[in-house]
Amino acid sequence: MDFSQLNAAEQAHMTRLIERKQMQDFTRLFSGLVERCFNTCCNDFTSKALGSKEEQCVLNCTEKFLKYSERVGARFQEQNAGTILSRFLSSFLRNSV
Amino acid sequence: MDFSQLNAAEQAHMTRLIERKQMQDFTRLFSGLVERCFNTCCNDFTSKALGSKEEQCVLNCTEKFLKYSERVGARFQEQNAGTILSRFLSSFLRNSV
Amino acid sequence: MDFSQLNAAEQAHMTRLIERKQMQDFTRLFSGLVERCFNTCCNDFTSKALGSKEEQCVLNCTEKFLKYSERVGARFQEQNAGTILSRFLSSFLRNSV
Amino acid sequence: MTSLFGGGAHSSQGLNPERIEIATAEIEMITDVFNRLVSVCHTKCIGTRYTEGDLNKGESVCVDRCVAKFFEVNRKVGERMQQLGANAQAGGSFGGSTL
Amino acid sequence: MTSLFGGGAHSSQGLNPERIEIATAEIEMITDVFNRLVSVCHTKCIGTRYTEGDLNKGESVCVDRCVAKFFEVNRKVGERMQQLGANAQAGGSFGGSTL
Amino acid sequence: MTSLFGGGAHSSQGLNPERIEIATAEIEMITDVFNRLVSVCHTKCIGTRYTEGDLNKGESVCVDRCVAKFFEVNRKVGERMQQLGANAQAGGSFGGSTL
Repeated sequence: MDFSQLNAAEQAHMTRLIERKQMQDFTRLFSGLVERCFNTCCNDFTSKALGSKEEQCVLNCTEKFLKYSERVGARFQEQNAGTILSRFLSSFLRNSV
Repeated sequence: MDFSQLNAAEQAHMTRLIERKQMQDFTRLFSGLVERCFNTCCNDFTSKALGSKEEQCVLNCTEKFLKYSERVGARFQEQNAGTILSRFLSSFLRNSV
Repeated sequence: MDFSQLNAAEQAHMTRLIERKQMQDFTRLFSGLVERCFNTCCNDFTSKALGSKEEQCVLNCTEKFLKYSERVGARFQEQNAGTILSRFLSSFLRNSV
Repeated sequence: MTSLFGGGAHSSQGLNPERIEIATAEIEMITDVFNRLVSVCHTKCIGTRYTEGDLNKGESVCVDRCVAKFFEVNRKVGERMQQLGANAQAGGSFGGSTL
Repeated sequence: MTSLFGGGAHSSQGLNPERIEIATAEIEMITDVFNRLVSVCHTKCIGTRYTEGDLNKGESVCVDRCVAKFFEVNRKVGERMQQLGANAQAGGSFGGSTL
Repeated sequence: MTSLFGGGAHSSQGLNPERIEIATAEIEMITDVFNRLVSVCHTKCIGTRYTEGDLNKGESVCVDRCVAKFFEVNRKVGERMQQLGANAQAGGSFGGSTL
Protein backbone atom coordinates (compact mmCIF):
# COMPACT_ATOMS: atom_id res chain seq x y z
CA MET A 1 0.00 0.00 0.00
CA ASP A 2 1.07 3.54 -0.61
CA PHE A 3 1.09 5.71 2.48
CA SER A 4 3.43 8.34 1.04
CA GLN A 5 0.77 11.03 1.27
CA LEU A 6 0.55 10.58 5.02
CA ASN A 7 2.78 12.47 7.45
CA ALA A 8 5.11 10.71 9.89
CA ALA A 9 2.59 10.54 12.74
CA GLU A 10 -0.06 9.15 10.43
CA GLN A 11 2.31 6.58 8.97
CA ALA A 12 3.24 5.43 12.46
CA HIS A 13 -0.44 5.15 13.33
CA MET A 14 -1.17 3.07 10.21
CA THR A 15 1.82 0.80 10.81
CA ARG A 16 0.50 0.10 14.27
CA LEU A 17 -2.97 -0.57 12.90
CA ILE A 18 -1.59 -2.95 10.27
CA GLU A 19 0.29 -4.87 12.95
CA ARG A 20 -2.92 -5.29 14.94
CA LYS A 21 -4.76 -6.37 11.79
CA GLN A 22 -2.06 -8.98 11.08
CA MET A 23 -2.41 -10.43 14.55
CA GLN A 24 -6.19 -10.56 14.01
CA ASP A 25 -5.76 -12.10 10.56
CA PHE A 26 -3.51 -14.75 11.97
CA THR A 27 -5.96 -15.83 14.64
CA ARG A 28 -8.76 -15.80 12.09
CA LEU A 29 -6.66 -17.82 9.66
CA PHE A 30 -6.13 -20.36 12.40
CA SER A 31 -9.74 -20.69 13.46
CA GLY A 32 -10.89 -20.75 9.84
CA LEU A 33 -8.45 -23.55 9.16
CA VAL A 34 -9.69 -25.55 12.13
CA GLU A 35 -13.28 -25.07 10.98
CA ARG A 36 -12.51 -26.10 7.42
CA CYS A 37 -10.49 -29.20 8.30
CA PHE A 38 -12.95 -30.27 10.97
CA ASN A 39 -15.85 -29.88 8.57
CA THR A 40 -14.20 -31.91 5.84
CA CYS A 41 -12.46 -34.58 7.91
CA CYS A 42 -14.84 -35.30 10.81
CA ASN A 43 -18.17 -36.87 10.03
CA ASP A 44 -18.40 -39.69 12.50
CA PHE A 45 -19.73 -38.83 15.93
CA THR A 46 -20.21 -42.32 17.31
CA SER A 47 -17.05 -41.64 19.32
CA LYS A 48 -15.45 -38.50 20.71
CA ALA A 49 -11.91 -39.67 19.90
CA LEU A 50 -10.29 -38.63 16.64
CA GLY A 51 -9.85 -41.73 14.45
CA SER A 52 -6.51 -42.34 12.73
CA LYS A 53 -8.00 -41.65 9.30
CA GLU A 54 -9.55 -38.45 10.55
CA GLU A 55 -6.27 -37.41 12.12
CA GLN A 56 -4.29 -37.99 8.92
CA CYS A 57 -6.91 -36.01 7.01
CA VAL A 58 -6.59 -33.09 9.46
CA LEU A 59 -2.79 -33.06 9.24
CA ASN A 60 -2.83 -33.10 5.43
CA CYS A 61 -5.60 -30.50 5.35
CA THR A 62 -3.52 -28.17 7.53
CA GLU A 63 -0.33 -28.60 5.51
CA LYS A 64 -2.12 -28.18 2.21
CA PHE A 65 -3.95 -25.10 3.39
CA LEU A 66 -0.74 -23.38 4.47
CA LYS A 67 0.87 -24.11 1.09
CA TYR A 68 -2.29 -23.00 -0.63
CA SER A 69 -2.45 -19.70 1.31
CA GLU A 70 1.17 -18.95 0.52
CA ARG A 71 0.53 -19.45 -3.17
CA VAL A 72 -2.60 -17.29 -3.14
CA GLY A 73 -0.72 -14.60 -1.18
CA ALA A 74 2.10 -14.56 -3.75
CA ARG A 75 -0.31 -14.31 -6.70
CA PHE A 76 -2.28 -11.61 -4.89
CA GLN A 77 0.83 -9.49 -4.58
CA GLU A 78 1.82 -10.03 -8.20
CA GLN A 79 -1.54 -8.64 -9.20
CA ASN A 80 -0.61 -5.46 -7.36
CA ALA A 81 -3.87 -5.88 -5.57
CA GLY A 82 -3.27 -3.21 -2.96
CA THR A 83 -2.80 -0.46 -5.52
CA ILE A 84 -5.74 -1.49 -7.69
CA LEU A 85 -8.14 -1.75 -4.78
CA SER A 86 -7.16 1.55 -3.18
CA ARG A 87 -7.49 3.33 -6.51
CA PHE A 88 -10.93 1.79 -6.86
CA LEU A 89 -11.99 2.87 -3.38
CA SER A 90 -10.67 6.41 -3.92
CA SER A 91 -12.61 6.84 -7.14
CA PHE A 92 -15.84 5.82 -5.45
CA LEU A 93 -15.22 8.06 -2.48
CA ARG A 94 -14.41 10.97 -4.76
CA ASN A 95 -17.68 10.46 -6.64
CA SER A 96 -19.63 10.40 -3.44
CA VAL A 97 -18.43 13.69 -1.95
CA MET B 1 -32.82 5.56 14.21
CA ASP B 2 -33.83 7.76 17.08
CA PHE B 3 -30.95 9.60 18.72
CA SER B 4 -33.11 12.29 20.31
CA GLN B 5 -32.13 11.17 23.79
CA LEU B 6 -28.48 11.89 23.08
CA ASN B 7 -26.91 15.33 23.66
CA ALA B 8 -25.26 17.31 20.85
CA ALA B 9 -21.76 15.90 21.43
CA GLU B 10 -23.10 12.36 21.48
CA GLN B 11 -25.15 12.89 18.32
CA ALA B 12 -22.07 14.25 16.54
CA HIS B 13 -20.11 11.21 17.67
CA MET B 14 -22.79 8.81 16.42
CA THR B 15 -23.08 10.61 13.07
CA ARG B 16 -19.34 10.18 12.60
CA LEU B 17 -19.58 6.52 13.55
CA ILE B 18 -22.44 5.94 11.10
CA GLU B 19 -20.40 7.54 8.31
CA ARG B 20 -17.51 5.19 9.02
CA LYS B 21 -19.90 2.24 9.12
CA GLN B 22 -21.34 3.26 5.73
CA MET B 23 -17.88 3.35 4.18
CA GLN B 24 -17.23 -0.09 5.64
CA ASP B 25 -20.61 -1.37 4.44
CA PHE B 26 -19.89 -0.12 0.97
CA THR B 27 -16.55 -1.91 0.70
CA ARG B 28 -18.12 -5.05 2.13
CA LEU B 29 -21.01 -4.80 -0.30
CA PHE B 30 -18.51 -4.59 -3.12
CA SER B 31 -16.36 -7.53 -2.07
CA GLY B 32 -19.43 -9.61 -1.26
CA LEU B 33 -20.78 -8.87 -4.72
CA VAL B 34 -17.51 -9.90 -6.37
CA GLU B 35 -17.49 -13.12 -4.36
CA ARG B 36 -21.09 -13.95 -5.21
CA CYS B 37 -20.80 -13.24 -8.94
CA PHE B 38 -17.46 -15.01 -9.22
CA ASN B 39 -18.85 -18.04 -7.43
CA THR B 40 -21.90 -18.28 -9.65
CA CYS B 41 -20.39 -17.30 -13.00
CA CYS B 42 -16.89 -18.77 -13.00
CA ASN B 43 -16.55 -22.52 -13.00
CA ASP B 44 -14.05 -23.17 -15.74
CA PHE B 45 -10.39 -22.95 -14.78
CA THR B 46 -8.84 -24.40 -17.91
CA SER B 47 -7.93 -20.82 -18.78
CA LYS B 48 -7.20 -17.72 -16.73
CA ALA B 49 -9.03 -15.40 -19.11
CA LEU B 50 -12.67 -14.54 -18.47
CA GLY B 51 -14.79 -16.09 -21.25
CA SER B 52 -17.47 -13.98 -22.96
CA LYS B 53 -20.28 -16.00 -21.38
CA GLU B 54 -18.70 -15.63 -17.97
CA GLU B 55 -18.25 -11.90 -18.52
CA GLN B 56 -21.90 -11.40 -19.49
CA CYS B 57 -22.95 -13.38 -16.44
CA VAL B 58 -20.80 -11.16 -14.19
CA LEU B 59 -22.21 -7.95 -15.68
CA ASN B 60 -25.80 -9.13 -15.28
CA CYS B 61 -25.09 -10.44 -11.80
CA THR B 62 -23.73 -7.03 -10.75
CA GLU B 63 -26.62 -5.08 -12.20
CA LYS B 64 -29.21 -7.41 -10.76
CA PHE B 65 -27.60 -7.36 -7.35
CA LEU B 66 -27.64 -3.57 -7.20
CA LYS B 67 -31.31 -3.47 -8.14
CA TYR B 68 -32.00 -6.24 -5.68
CA SER B 69 -30.20 -4.42 -2.82
CA GLU B 70 -32.10 -1.23 -3.53
CA ARG B 71 -35.40 -3.09 -3.33
CA VAL B 72 -34.47 -4.85 -0.11
CA GLY B 73 -33.26 -1.54 1.37
CA ALA B 74 -36.58 0.14 0.52
CA ARG B 75 -38.64 -2.69 2.06
CA PHE B 76 -36.39 -2.73 5.10
CA GLN B 77 -37.13 0.93 5.73
CA GLU B 78 -40.87 0.47 5.22
CA GLN B 79 -40.82 -2.13 7.97
CA ASN B 80 -39.45 0.56 10.27
CA ALA B 81 -36.71 -1.90 11.02
CA GLY B 82 -34.49 0.51 12.95
CA THR B 83 -37.17 1.31 15.50
CA ILE B 84 -38.28 -2.28 15.99
CA LEU B 85 -34.77 -3.59 16.43
CA SER B 86 -33.64 -0.91 18.85
CA ARG B 87 -36.77 -1.41 20.94
CA PHE B 88 -36.00 -5.12 20.99
CA LEU B 89 -32.40 -4.55 22.03
CA SER B 90 -33.43 -2.10 24.77
CA SER B 91 -35.90 -4.53 26.27
CA PHE B 92 -33.25 -7.24 26.48
CA LEU B 93 -30.70 -4.90 27.98
CA ARG B 94 -33.22 -3.68 30.53
CA ASN B 95 -33.99 -7.24 31.59
CA SER B 96 -30.35 -8.01 32.01
CA VAL B 97 -29.39 -5.21 34.39
CA MET C 1 -9.22 -16.15 30.99
CA ASP C 2 -6.25 -15.26 33.12
CA PHE C 3 -5.63 -11.54 33.42
CA SER C 4 -3.53 -11.81 36.57
CA GLN C 5 -0.47 -10.39 34.81
CA LEU C 6 -2.31 -7.16 34.08
CA ASN C 7 -2.35 -4.23 36.49
CA ALA C 8 -5.57 -2.83 37.94
CA ALA C 9 -6.10 -0.23 35.20
CA GLU C 10 -5.54 -2.84 32.50
CA GLN C 11 -7.90 -5.30 34.15
CA ALA C 12 -10.59 -2.63 34.34
CA HIS C 13 -10.05 -1.86 30.66
CA MET C 14 -10.34 -5.54 29.69
CA THR C 15 -13.46 -6.04 31.79
CA ARG C 16 -15.07 -3.15 29.97
CA LEU C 17 -14.00 -4.58 26.64
CA ILE C 18 -15.40 -8.00 27.52
CA GLU C 19 -18.74 -6.41 28.47
CA ARG C 20 -18.90 -4.69 25.09
CA LYS C 21 -17.98 -7.95 23.35
CA GLN C 22 -20.78 -9.76 25.22
CA MET C 23 -23.33 -7.21 24.08
CA GLN C 24 -22.05 -7.65 20.53
CA ASP C 25 -22.11 -11.44 20.85
CA PHE C 26 -25.66 -11.33 22.07
CA THR C 27 -26.92 -9.29 19.13
CA ARG C 28 -24.97 -11.52 16.76
CA LEU C 29 -26.40 -14.61 18.41
CA PHE C 30 -29.84 -13.21 17.88
CA SER C 31 -29.44 -12.29 14.23
CA GLY C 32 -27.64 -15.56 13.50
CA LEU C 33 -30.55 -17.41 15.08
CA VAL C 34 -33.09 -15.53 12.98
CA GLU C 35 -31.10 -16.27 9.84
CA ARG C 36 -30.77 -19.95 10.64
CA CYS C 37 -34.42 -20.51 11.57
CA PHE C 38 -35.67 -18.46 8.63
CA ASN C 39 -33.45 -20.39 6.25
CA THR C 40 -34.61 -23.77 7.50
CA CYS C 41 -38.28 -23.06 8.14
CA CYS C 42 -39.35 -20.67 5.37
CA ASN C 43 -39.32 -21.93 1.84
CA ASP C 44 -42.70 -20.86 0.52
CA PHE C 45 -42.93 -17.34 -0.86
CA THR C 46 -46.35 -17.53 -2.48
CA SER C 47 -47.55 -15.51 0.50
CA LYS C 48 -45.92 -12.98 2.80
CA ALA C 49 -47.69 -14.31 5.89
CA LEU C 50 -45.98 -16.87 8.08
CA GLY C 51 -47.90 -20.16 7.82
CA SER C 52 -48.77 -22.08 11.00
CA LYS C 53 -46.32 -24.87 10.15
CA GLU C 54 -43.59 -22.34 9.49
CA GLU C 55 -44.35 -20.58 12.76
CA GLN C 56 -44.16 -23.78 14.79
CA CYS C 57 -40.89 -24.62 13.09
CA VAL C 58 -39.46 -21.19 13.99
CA LEU C 59 -40.54 -21.49 17.63
CA ASN C 60 -39.01 -24.95 17.98
CA CYS C 61 -35.90 -23.86 16.13
CA THR C 62 -35.42 -20.96 18.56
CA GLU C 63 -35.96 -23.05 21.66
CA LYS C 64 -33.71 -25.83 20.46
CA PHE C 65 -30.96 -23.42 19.48
CA LEU C 66 -30.92 -21.81 22.93
CA LYS C 67 -30.67 -25.22 24.59
CA TYR C 68 -28.04 -26.24 22.11
CA SER C 69 -25.92 -23.10 22.74
CA GLU C 70 -26.11 -23.60 26.47
CA ARG C 71 -24.83 -27.15 26.10
CA VAL C 72 -22.01 -26.13 23.76
CA GLY C 73 -21.07 -23.29 26.14
CA ALA C 74 -20.90 -25.69 29.10
CA ARG C 75 -18.73 -28.18 27.19
CA PHE C 76 -16.53 -25.36 25.93
CA GLN C 77 -15.81 -24.28 29.49
CA GLU C 78 -15.11 -27.83 30.64
CA GLN C 79 -12.45 -28.06 27.97
CA ASN C 80 -10.77 -25.08 29.62
CA ALA C 81 -10.82 -23.54 26.17
CA GLY C 82 -9.77 -20.07 27.25
CA THR C 83 -6.54 -21.26 28.79
CA ILE C 84 -5.62 -23.58 25.93
CA LEU C 85 -6.26 -20.99 23.28
CA SER C 86 -4.39 -18.19 25.00
CA ARG C 87 -1.41 -20.47 25.57
CA PHE C 88 -1.51 -21.34 21.89
CA LEU C 89 -1.66 -17.70 20.84
CA SER C 90 1.19 -16.76 23.19
CA SER C 91 3.47 -19.45 21.83
CA PHE C 92 2.92 -18.25 18.28
CA LEU C 93 3.46 -14.63 19.21
CA ARG C 94 6.65 -15.55 21.07
CA ASN C 95 7.97 -17.38 18.03
CA SER C 96 7.23 -14.43 15.84
CA VAL C 97 9.12 -11.75 17.76
CA MET D 1 -10.86 4.20 33.06
CA THR D 2 -14.42 2.93 33.09
CA SER D 3 -15.07 3.08 29.38
CA LEU D 4 -13.61 2.25 26.01
CA PHE D 5 -14.64 5.75 25.08
CA GLY D 6 -12.32 7.23 27.70
CA GLY D 7 -13.17 9.58 30.52
CA GLY D 8 -16.24 9.31 32.65
CA ALA D 9 -17.91 12.46 31.39
CA HIS D 10 -21.55 12.40 32.39
CA SER D 11 -22.25 16.11 31.91
CA SER D 12 -24.82 17.19 29.37
CA GLN D 13 -22.08 18.37 27.01
CA GLY D 14 -19.67 15.43 27.23
CA LEU D 15 -20.16 11.87 26.02
CA ASN D 16 -22.02 9.49 28.27
CA PRO D 17 -20.14 6.25 27.61
CA GLU D 18 -23.07 4.00 28.38
CA ARG D 19 -25.50 5.80 26.07
CA ILE D 20 -22.87 5.80 23.33
CA GLU D 21 -22.26 2.09 23.72
CA ILE D 22 -25.93 1.22 23.57
CA ALA D 23 -26.40 3.38 20.47
CA THR D 24 -23.36 1.69 18.92
CA ALA D 25 -24.74 -1.75 19.70
CA GLU D 26 -28.02 -0.73 18.03
CA ILE D 27 -26.23 0.34 14.87
CA GLU D 28 -24.21 -2.85 14.75
CA MET D 29 -27.31 -4.96 15.27
CA ILE D 30 -29.27 -3.27 12.51
CA THR D 31 -26.37 -3.56 10.08
CA ASP D 32 -25.91 -7.20 10.96
CA VAL D 33 -29.61 -8.01 10.52
CA PHE D 34 -29.72 -6.14 7.23
CA ASN D 35 -26.67 -7.93 5.84
CA ARG D 36 -28.12 -11.32 6.73
CA LEU D 37 -31.45 -10.36 5.18
CA VAL D 38 -29.72 -9.37 1.93
CA SER D 39 -27.87 -12.66 1.80
CA VAL D 40 -30.79 -14.89 2.75
CA CYS D 41 -33.42 -13.41 0.43
CA HIS D 42 -30.94 -13.40 -2.45
CA THR D 43 -30.53 -17.13 -2.06
CA LYS D 44 -34.29 -17.67 -1.76
CA CYS D 45 -35.41 -15.41 -4.62
CA ILE D 46 -32.73 -14.64 -7.19
CA GLY D 47 -32.06 -17.13 -9.97
CA THR D 48 -28.45 -17.97 -10.78
CA ARG D 49 -28.60 -18.05 -14.56
CA TYR D 50 -28.10 -14.30 -15.03
CA THR D 51 -29.39 -14.04 -18.59
CA GLU D 52 -30.55 -10.49 -17.81
CA GLY D 53 -29.61 -7.60 -15.50
CA ASP D 54 -33.15 -6.72 -14.40
CA LEU D 55 -35.15 -8.22 -11.58
CA ASN D 56 -37.99 -10.06 -13.26
CA LYS D 57 -41.57 -9.98 -11.95
CA GLY D 58 -41.34 -13.24 -10.04
CA GLU D 59 -38.11 -12.23 -8.34
CA SER D 60 -39.47 -8.82 -7.35
CA VAL D 61 -42.58 -10.28 -5.74
CA CYS D 62 -40.52 -12.93 -3.99
CA VAL D 63 -38.18 -10.27 -2.55
CA ASP D 64 -41.08 -8.27 -1.07
CA ARG D 65 -42.57 -11.34 0.57
CA CYS D 66 -39.19 -12.57 1.73
CA VAL D 67 -38.45 -9.29 3.55
CA ALA D 68 -41.88 -9.25 5.20
CA LYS D 69 -41.57 -12.86 6.28
CA PHE D 70 -38.06 -12.30 7.57
CA PHE D 71 -39.35 -9.57 9.90
CA GLU D 72 -42.17 -11.80 11.04
CA VAL D 73 -39.59 -14.44 11.94
CA ASN D 74 -37.51 -11.75 13.63
CA ARG D 75 -40.46 -10.91 15.86
CA LYS D 76 -41.30 -14.54 16.63
CA VAL D 77 -37.71 -15.38 17.56
CA GLY D 78 -37.50 -12.28 19.78
CA GLU D 79 -40.75 -13.13 21.56
CA ARG D 80 -39.76 -16.75 22.07
CA MET D 81 -36.40 -15.73 23.48
CA GLN D 82 -38.08 -13.41 25.98
CA GLN D 83 -40.54 -16.15 27.00
CA LEU D 84 -37.60 -18.47 27.57
CA GLY D 85 -35.89 -15.82 29.68
CA ALA D 86 -32.90 -15.28 27.44
CA ASN D 87 -31.43 -11.82 27.80
CA ALA D 88 -28.12 -10.10 27.19
CA GLN D 89 -26.88 -11.46 30.50
CA ALA D 90 -27.93 -14.99 29.65
CA GLY D 91 -26.46 -14.29 26.26
CA GLY D 92 -23.29 -13.88 28.23
CA SER D 93 -23.50 -17.58 28.86
CA PHE D 94 -22.81 -18.25 25.18
CA GLY D 95 -19.93 -16.03 24.25
CA GLY D 96 -19.49 -14.45 27.61
CA SER D 97 -18.79 -17.21 30.02
CA THR D 98 -16.42 -18.62 27.50
CA LEU D 99 -14.05 -15.76 28.26
CA MET E 1 -15.41 15.82 18.54
CA THR E 2 -15.48 15.45 14.77
CA SER E 3 -13.68 12.16 14.56
CA LEU E 4 -13.51 8.72 16.04
CA PHE E 5 -9.76 9.28 16.17
CA GLY E 6 -10.22 12.17 18.60
CA GLY E 7 -9.03 15.74 18.24
CA GLY E 8 -9.26 17.71 15.05
CA ALA E 9 -5.54 17.90 14.44
CA HIS E 10 -4.94 18.99 10.88
CA SER E 11 -1.34 20.14 11.32
CA SER E 12 1.42 18.39 9.42
CA GLN E 13 2.56 16.64 12.59
CA GLY E 14 -0.80 15.55 14.00
CA LEU E 15 -3.23 12.97 12.64
CA ASN E 16 -5.62 14.10 9.95
CA PRO E 17 -8.72 12.07 10.86
CA GLU E 18 -10.07 11.92 7.33
CA ARG E 19 -6.85 10.66 5.78
CA ILE E 20 -6.53 8.09 8.55
CA GLU E 21 -10.07 6.88 8.02
CA ILE E 22 -9.63 6.48 4.28
CA ALA E 23 -6.36 4.59 4.78
CA THR E 24 -8.12 2.40 7.34
CA ALA E 25 -10.97 1.70 4.93
CA GLU E 26 -8.41 0.70 2.30
CA ILE E 27 -6.76 -1.76 4.64
CA GLU E 28 -10.08 -3.26 5.63
CA MET E 29 -11.14 -3.57 2.01
CA ILE E 30 -7.95 -5.32 0.94
CA THR E 31 -8.12 -7.73 3.85
CA ASP E 32 -11.77 -8.47 3.12
CA VAL E 33 -11.13 -9.10 -0.58
CA PHE E 34 -8.14 -11.31 0.21
CA ASN E 35 -10.07 -13.40 2.72
CA ARG E 36 -12.89 -13.96 0.26
CA LEU E 37 -10.40 -14.87 -2.46
CA VAL E 38 -8.79 -17.46 -0.18
CA SER E 39 -12.14 -18.99 0.62
CA VAL E 40 -13.53 -18.99 -2.92
CA CYS E 41 -10.49 -20.41 -4.73
CA HIS E 42 -10.09 -23.08 -2.07
CA THR E 43 -13.59 -24.30 -2.82
CA LYS E 44 -13.00 -24.14 -6.59
CA CYS E 45 -9.55 -25.77 -6.68
CA ILE E 46 -8.68 -27.86 -3.64
CA GLY E 47 -9.92 -31.44 -3.43
CA THR E 48 -11.45 -32.61 -0.17
CA ARG E 49 -9.94 -36.08 0.08
CA TYR E 50 -6.67 -34.97 1.70
CA THR E 51 -4.62 -38.04 0.92
CA GLU E 52 -1.51 -35.83 0.78
CA GLY E 53 -0.25 -32.56 2.26
CA ASP E 54 1.17 -31.10 -0.94
CA LEU E 55 -0.65 -29.10 -3.56
CA ASN E 56 -0.66 -31.30 -6.64
CA LYS E 57 0.00 -29.98 -10.15
CA GLY E 58 -3.65 -29.62 -11.10
CA GLU E 59 -4.48 -27.75 -7.90
CA SER E 60 -1.53 -25.38 -8.31
CA VAL E 61 -2.45 -24.43 -11.85
CA CYS E 62 -6.08 -24.02 -10.87
CA VAL E 63 -5.10 -21.66 -8.02
CA ASP E 64 -3.08 -19.40 -10.33
CA ARG E 65 -5.92 -19.14 -12.82
CA CYS E 66 -8.50 -18.70 -10.10
CA VAL E 67 -6.65 -15.70 -8.63
CA ALA E 68 -6.21 -14.09 -12.04
CA LYS E 69 -9.86 -14.61 -12.91
CA PHE E 70 -10.99 -13.31 -9.55
CA PHE E 71 -9.20 -10.03 -10.21
CA GLU E 72 -10.69 -9.83 -13.67
CA VAL E 73 -14.14 -10.20 -12.09
CA ASN E 74 -13.15 -7.60 -9.50
CA ARG E 75 -12.41 -5.13 -12.28
CA LYS E 76 -15.59 -5.93 -14.22
CA VAL E 77 -17.81 -5.55 -11.19
CA GLY E 78 -16.09 -2.24 -10.30
CA GLU E 79 -16.55 -0.87 -13.82
CA ARG E 80 -20.17 -1.96 -13.99
CA MET E 81 -20.92 -0.35 -10.64
CA GLN E 82 -19.42 2.93 -11.82
CA GLN E 83 -21.43 2.80 -15.06
CA LEU E 84 -24.54 2.26 -13.01
CA GLY E 85 -23.64 5.20 -10.80
CA ALA E 86 -23.20 3.30 -7.59
CA ASN E 87 -20.83 5.03 -5.18
CA ALA E 88 -20.17 5.10 -1.49
CA GLN E 89 -23.08 7.50 -1.07
CA ALA E 90 -25.40 5.27 -3.05
CA GLY E 91 -23.89 2.43 -1.08
CA GLY E 92 -25.38 4.29 1.85
CA SER E 93 -28.72 3.34 0.43
CA PHE E 94 -28.03 -0.29 1.28
CA GLY E 95 -26.64 -0.30 4.79
CA GLY E 96 -26.73 3.41 5.34
CA SER E 97 -30.29 4.48 4.94
CA THR E 98 -31.25 1.52 7.03
CA LEU E 99 -29.86 3.36 10.03
CA MET F 1 1.75 7.73 18.96
CA THR F 2 2.96 4.16 19.18
CA SER F 3 -0.35 2.56 19.99
CA LEU F 4 -3.98 2.45 19.02
CA PHE F 5 -4.68 2.75 22.70
CA GLY F 6 -3.04 6.15 22.85
CA GLY F 7 -0.20 7.30 25.05
CA GLY F 8 2.87 5.25 25.77
CA ALA F 9 2.11 4.69 29.44
CA HIS F 10 4.30 1.86 30.69
CA SER F 11 4.01 2.63 34.39
CA SER F 12 2.42 0.09 36.69
CA GLN F 13 -0.73 2.21 36.95
CA GLY F 14 -1.25 3.11 33.28
CA LEU F 15 -2.16 0.86 30.39
CA ASN F 16 0.65 -1.04 28.73
CA PRO F 17 -0.49 -0.99 25.09
CA GLU F 18 1.23 -4.22 24.14
CA ARG F 19 -0.24 -6.25 27.01
CA ILE F 20 -3.67 -4.80 26.26
CA GLU F 21 -3.38 -5.71 22.59
CA ILE F 22 -2.35 -9.27 23.30
CA ALA F 23 -5.19 -9.70 25.79
CA THR F 24 -7.58 -8.24 23.20
CA ALA F 25 -6.30 -10.64 20.55
CA GLU F 26 -6.90 -13.51 22.98
CA ILE F 27 -10.49 -12.46 23.55
CA GLU F 28 -11.14 -12.10 19.86
CA MET F 29 -9.61 -15.49 19.13
CA ILE F 30 -11.66 -17.29 21.78
CA THR F 31 -14.88 -15.63 20.59
CA ASP F 32 -14.08 -16.50 17.00
CA VAL F 33 -13.33 -20.14 17.81
CA PHE F 34 -16.48 -20.42 19.91
CA ASN F 35 -18.69 -18.95 17.20
CA ARG F 36 -17.30 -21.36 14.61
CA LEU F 37 -17.76 -24.27 17.00
CA VAL F 38 -21.41 -23.33 17.54
CA SER F 39 -22.01 -23.16 13.81
CA VAL F 40 -20.15 -26.33 12.87
CA CYS F 41 -21.59 -28.65 15.53
CA HIS F 42 -25.08 -27.35 14.85
CA THR F 43 -24.73 -28.45 11.23
CA LYS F 44 -23.26 -31.82 12.25
CA CYS F 45 -25.69 -32.67 15.06
CA ILE F 46 -29.00 -30.83 14.95
CA GLY F 47 -31.77 -32.09 12.70
CA THR F 48 -33.64 -29.58 10.56
CA ARG F 49 -37.17 -30.86 10.95
CA TYR F 50 -37.89 -29.03 14.21
CA THR F 51 -40.87 -31.06 15.33
CA GLU F 52 -39.88 -30.34 18.94
CA GLY F 53 -38.06 -27.67 20.94
CA ASP F 54 -35.95 -30.00 23.05
CA LEU F 55 -32.59 -31.50 22.20
CA ASN F 56 -33.25 -35.21 21.85
CA LYS F 57 -30.91 -37.86 23.24
CA GLY F 58 -29.07 -38.46 19.99
CA GLU F 59 -28.49 -34.76 19.42
CA SER F 60 -27.21 -34.21 22.96
CA VAL F 61 -24.68 -37.03 22.73
CA CYS F 62 -23.58 -35.85 19.30
CA VAL F 63 -23.02 -32.31 20.62
CA ASP F 64 -20.78 -33.52 23.45
CA ARG F 65 -18.65 -35.60 21.10
CA CYS F 66 -18.57 -32.86 18.49
CA VAL F 67 -17.17 -30.32 20.96
CA ALA F 68 -14.53 -32.77 22.22
CA LYS F 69 -13.50 -33.68 18.69
CA PHE F 70 -13.38 -30.05 17.64
CA PHE F 71 -10.85 -29.33 20.39
CA GLU F 72 -8.82 -32.35 19.40
CA VAL F 73 -8.70 -30.97 15.85
CA ASN F 74 -7.81 -27.56 17.28
CA ARG F 75 -4.79 -29.09 19.00
CA LYS F 76 -3.71 -31.11 15.96
CA VAL F 77 -3.92 -28.10 13.64
CA GLY F 78 -1.96 -25.97 16.14
CA GLU F 79 0.78 -28.59 16.50
CA ARG F 80 1.05 -29.10 12.74
CA MET F 81 1.31 -25.37 12.16
CA GLN F 82 4.12 -25.11 14.68
CA GLN F 83 5.95 -28.06 13.08
CA LEU F 84 5.65 -26.34 9.74
CA GLY F 85 7.01 -23.13 11.22
CA ALA F 86 3.93 -21.02 10.75
CA ASN F 87 3.70 -18.21 13.29
CA ALA F 88 2.04 -14.83 13.58
CA GLN F 89 4.85 -13.34 11.49
CA ALA F 90 4.46 -15.98 8.83
CA GLY F 91 0.76 -15.41 9.21
CA GLY F 92 1.64 -11.94 8.04
CA SER F 93 2.44 -13.53 4.72
CA PHE F 94 -1.26 -14.30 4.23
CA GLY F 95 -3.11 -11.18 5.13
CA GLY F 96 -0.10 -9.14 6.07
CA SER F 97 2.08 -8.96 3.03
CA THR F 98 -1.06 -8.26 1.06
CA LEU F 99 -1.12 -4.80 2.60
